[in-house]
Amino acid sequence: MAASDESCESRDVAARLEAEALIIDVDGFEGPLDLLLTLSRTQKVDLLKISVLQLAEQYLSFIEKAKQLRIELAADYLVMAAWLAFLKSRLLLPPDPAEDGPSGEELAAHLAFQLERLHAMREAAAKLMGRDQLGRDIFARGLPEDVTRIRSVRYTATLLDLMQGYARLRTRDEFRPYAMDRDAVFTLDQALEQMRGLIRFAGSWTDLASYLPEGWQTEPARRRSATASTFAASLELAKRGEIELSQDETFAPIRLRQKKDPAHGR
Amino acid sequence: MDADDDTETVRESLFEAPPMAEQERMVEAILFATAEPVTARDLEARLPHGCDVGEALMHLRRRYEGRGVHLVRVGDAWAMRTAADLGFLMHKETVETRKLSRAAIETLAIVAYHQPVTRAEIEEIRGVSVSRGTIDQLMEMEWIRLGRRRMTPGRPVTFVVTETFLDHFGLESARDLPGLAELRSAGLLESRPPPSAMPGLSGAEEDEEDEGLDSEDQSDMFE
Amino acid sequence: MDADDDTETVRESLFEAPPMAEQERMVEAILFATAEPVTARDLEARLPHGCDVGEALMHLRRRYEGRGVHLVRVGDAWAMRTAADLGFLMHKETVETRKLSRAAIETLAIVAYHQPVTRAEIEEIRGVSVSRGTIDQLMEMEWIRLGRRRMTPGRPVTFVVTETFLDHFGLESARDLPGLAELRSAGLLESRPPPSAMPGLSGAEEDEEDEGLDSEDQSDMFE
Repeated sequence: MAASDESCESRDVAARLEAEALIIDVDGFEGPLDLLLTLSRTQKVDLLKISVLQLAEQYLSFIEKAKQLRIELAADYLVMAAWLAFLKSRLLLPPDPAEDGPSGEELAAHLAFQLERLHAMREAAAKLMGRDQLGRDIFARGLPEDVTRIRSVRYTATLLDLMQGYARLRTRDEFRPYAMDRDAVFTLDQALEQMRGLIRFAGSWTDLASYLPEGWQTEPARRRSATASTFAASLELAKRGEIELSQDETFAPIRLRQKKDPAHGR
Repeated sequence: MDADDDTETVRESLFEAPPMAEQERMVEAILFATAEPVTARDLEARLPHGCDVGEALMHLRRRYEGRGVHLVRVGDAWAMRTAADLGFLMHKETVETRKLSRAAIETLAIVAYHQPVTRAEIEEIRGVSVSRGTIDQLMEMEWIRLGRRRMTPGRPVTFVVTETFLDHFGLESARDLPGLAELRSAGLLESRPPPSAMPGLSGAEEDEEDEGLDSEDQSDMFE
Repeated sequence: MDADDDTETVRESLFEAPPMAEQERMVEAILFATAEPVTARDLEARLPHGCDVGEALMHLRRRYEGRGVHLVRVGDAWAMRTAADLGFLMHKETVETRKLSRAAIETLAIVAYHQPVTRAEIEEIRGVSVSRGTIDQLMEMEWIRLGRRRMTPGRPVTFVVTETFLDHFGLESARDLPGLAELRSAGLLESRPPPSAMPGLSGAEEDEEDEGLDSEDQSDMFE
């Protein structure tokens, strides 16, 4: 009993040392899955047989340690920690029959699968890069022929050219005024016209929004355009001294009323 | 050679395919002249009518067995390449290639082994978001390209490896990737959906995950 | 004679030159891969010690006699060249490739993204008139072709992209072209229009190929 306690403790110590070593190059990890994979290697067993519970504990102690050392961890490491804590509780507590969802074992199995798959992909990548490569171990013809130079031109373009060409057009469109769809544009002139007709009835403060013309109040594109030009028109009318504008605070409704004694009588 | 023979030869060359030995020479010349792999279809189009490109290629391949230069297959195309064991002689020819980042190498391997694969799937396998630069770099090197869109909600684009990739790594086809069969039989190439209540990790591909490094890029791409 | 033979053997083993067949392979690979003709002295410097370059070259030259490729002497250097009588096969390699003009690329892009599209629509999107030559060039390259006539007044012809186009760009279908949001996330669309900063707009940015031109161009601006 004592002996096993001792070995348990020494394993803990070893694990803590490992964790500290890991913390030193926390920047070297590519996310929580990578860190978990490294931790699982220290268990030195088949990835399929790793104890996910033990792994979760190692990860949590790693995070704990990092917190103590005031090392800032990216949020996804903390999300993973929270999830592993949840997993741990599912694995340790007897299943609650009232609770839905996958069992702790299912979750653990999937995590083991993900780790094994990532590990396999790492190995596959290494094997791939270990192959004889063109331009390094294998070589193509160094002197392509130019026997008969027939002057025919073949035009070519890459997908990148195509996408950039299209992107260029589309970006320009976003700022191209003359491409506007007239149907959805309420012009400044129209707005002035509309407001002139209405302000003489605006003896008291009324919301600018109520000046939006019929049919321009709901559809978003039309409403946006009408709001913009009505607002611009109201500024123009205020400048001419025909109306007064007021707004209680930022983003509050803009209200307007006819100026009682217009400077320039019309 | 008398006049009759001459006429015979002319007629043959007009109406019949050249002898196989000649076809082999032609294929040899074309493949030697180019640095890029040439498809069997292109070869066919360039040889006189009636040539059997497949057979000529087989003859040629056998002829170069064990030589300093080999005939290799790259997808649907063919190319002459130096024998790998002589690479040590070629230091002068070696081109310094940009060193790929670990992320790029892993992403490349995932595309190769899981193709066609979406960006979300790559991210799920690596457990981190794939930076914009990584995909761009691999596309620019022409090692990966866009594949068919996935017929799932959002119709995400997929990535597949290219012939240039096969050529670079001396693969006849993507089926010849090292260890492919083992990985498949171990079920490691399956896209296994995570159990439903799996947040964080599996959620890395979902847009709700705001904590991801590049979550903005992701959502742009997949929303 | 016996003594002579012994000396010969000792010398050979000292220099450890590879067997002649191996030397020939090496010369073959070097001449194949090097961009310029190689002098015998260069070859000697690149081969292992004790190689007999002259003899290896003679063997190689004999091996390629009557083949589609020859070993030829160029000044005091050596190179592999395709046989002169097969020059007629080489014309494809000498085709000059030139980048498509910007006008052509933009026109092509519009056809690809908006097909079927009329010439007037292309002009509306590009904001300039499309020259006859640009359309002709793309038709000649077999990258675009005539589609169905539009059922609108005047029944204008439309343009669509071809199989050849998809082949060239490695696309399975025109629907596999990345959408606007994807272009943007790939950094290809640098300037982000202000409205996109507002929430709930991402759907509107998705480039739906089959959506009408007119309504679509505006939506970014006002939605």
